[in-house]
Amino acid sequence: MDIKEIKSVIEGLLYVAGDAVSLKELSHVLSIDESTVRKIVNQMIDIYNEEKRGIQIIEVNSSYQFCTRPEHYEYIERLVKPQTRQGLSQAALETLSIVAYKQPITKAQIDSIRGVKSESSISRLQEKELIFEAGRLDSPGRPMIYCTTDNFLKLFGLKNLQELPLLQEAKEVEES
Amino acid sequence: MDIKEIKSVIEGLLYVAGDAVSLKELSHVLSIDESTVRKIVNQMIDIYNEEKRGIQIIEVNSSYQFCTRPEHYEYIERLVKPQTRQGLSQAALETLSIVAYKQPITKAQIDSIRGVKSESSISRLQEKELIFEAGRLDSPGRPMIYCTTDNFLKLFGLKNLQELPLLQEAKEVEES
Amino acid sequence: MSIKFKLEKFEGPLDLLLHLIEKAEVDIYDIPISEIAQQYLEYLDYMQEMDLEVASEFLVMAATLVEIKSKMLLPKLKKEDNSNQEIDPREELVQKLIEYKKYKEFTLLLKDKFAVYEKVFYKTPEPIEDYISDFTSITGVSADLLAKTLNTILQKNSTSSKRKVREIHREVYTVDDKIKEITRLLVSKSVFYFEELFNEQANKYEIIVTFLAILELVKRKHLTVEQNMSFDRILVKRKKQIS
Repeated sequence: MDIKEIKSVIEGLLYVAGDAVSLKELSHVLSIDESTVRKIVNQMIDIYNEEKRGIQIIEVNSSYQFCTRPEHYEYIERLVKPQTRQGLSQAALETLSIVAYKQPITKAQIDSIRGVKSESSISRLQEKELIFEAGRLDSPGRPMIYCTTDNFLKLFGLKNLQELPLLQEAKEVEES
Repeated sequence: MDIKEIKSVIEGLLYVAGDAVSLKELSHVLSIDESTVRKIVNQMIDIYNEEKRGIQIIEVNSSYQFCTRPEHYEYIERLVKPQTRQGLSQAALETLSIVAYKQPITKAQIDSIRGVKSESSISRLQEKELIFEAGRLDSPGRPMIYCTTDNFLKLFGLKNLQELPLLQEAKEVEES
Repeated sequence: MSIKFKLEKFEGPLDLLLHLIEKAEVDIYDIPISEIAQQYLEYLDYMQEMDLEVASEFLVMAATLVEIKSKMLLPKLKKEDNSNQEIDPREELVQKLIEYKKYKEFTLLLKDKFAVYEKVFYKTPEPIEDYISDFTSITGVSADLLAKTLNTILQKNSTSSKRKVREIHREVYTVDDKIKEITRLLVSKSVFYFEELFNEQANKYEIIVTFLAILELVKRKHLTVEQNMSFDRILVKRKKQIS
């Protein structure tokens, strides 16, 4: 298979899957090593962006997925039934950002940072599959610990946790 | 919107829909007249084919839909776990061929042509959305009549019913 | 000094305190505690006036603020390690505020990202099982196979089927046949021109029968016809889903 053919197959695979397809799966299906597949997909991502194609490829934790472009929002919304896209409340967003930056973290630690009980925010975020119970801490009471999901990365346009935006001061520290 | 942008939006729309999108819907969403949209989509069909893209656009009864290329079948099959192959049974195939050519047709008529009861085949074909109940015949007992669906056309690669291959007897009649 | 509060929802006592500190434009490391405590209590009163339920965390913070305020009035305590450094009663609160402020800013950054990616759509994944089974069912199945299958059946059951086949023979046009034909067309097409119903070689008899069939279907309210002017093309439209 030449590279053009490989790209074509990958396009078909991503379309059928709809969901994210891991680099591992792609490599297995194509019988091509992961680093080559990664290179090819990265090329595809660039081409799709350069050509301003109607679909783009996003990467989430070494998985790839098609999605539409934000700038086509109004047209697509006209076609699909108005989605009940309930945004996140301020409380839920606060809780989420604490989990994102401090994971793994217990409920008590979240409560302490926010200064309020975060129980309802936590269950809301779990419902929305943005955080999950990643196990229990090996300490008195064996409290549950929480981490963010791949779905969180996807909805916030992050490839991985290293891509979390840094605060100005944190950036300055890194640069110095 | 320039034509490149329109193509890009159409690509996004077809991707999100997954299903067939009618020319009418596209025209409505884009606020562009149907004949222009048709021209643009036809251009897109050609480009996708020329570039041997991994997805192609097929037209079924003035609706458009993305699908993968048959030549990529083995890869796509490898991506999804091996499924129990459920093709069409001989009985179902027989029933389908009768409905395809003789529609609209009642169950009694199908039974009479096949010489056996076709009830289970009919419900299997309905399940698979290859035929549907198109109404009732205005005759004693008001029997249900069956016709093939757009899905049938799609699966058999036909644009419309006129594209069905001619039957032996029909050919003879035409030739005579 | 009193502050006019607008009805604003604070996510907790820390959120409210930050708001008050920012509003007063004072240094977070040197909070004028009695002033801020005063405003904080005013806000709680205001909440009660508005009949809002005051969460217990707000009350605990109020007590903490009052405690800090009173400690500030007492002689300063030295730190336990005898380093001569004085313990600032505000220190713990300040640390909490700074930590909280950091995550509040993170929240804003995430919110911006979310606003973009919220406008992105994903295809619902294909019901893969259906997809694959349908997919496999067309391998080895083609339109030609349909024709072959039907031919075989017709030959096999020649006695009964031949009669049936003659019944829908096309050489003689009947209104009933035409109605069936049009009904079949209507399933897949909602709008067409009258002349699409027969080919160019159609004889007068067929055209008349077709026209009668159209009239019958109009009567049955299955379709409507439109013509802009005499001798113009006749546009036939499906009236409703045939059911």
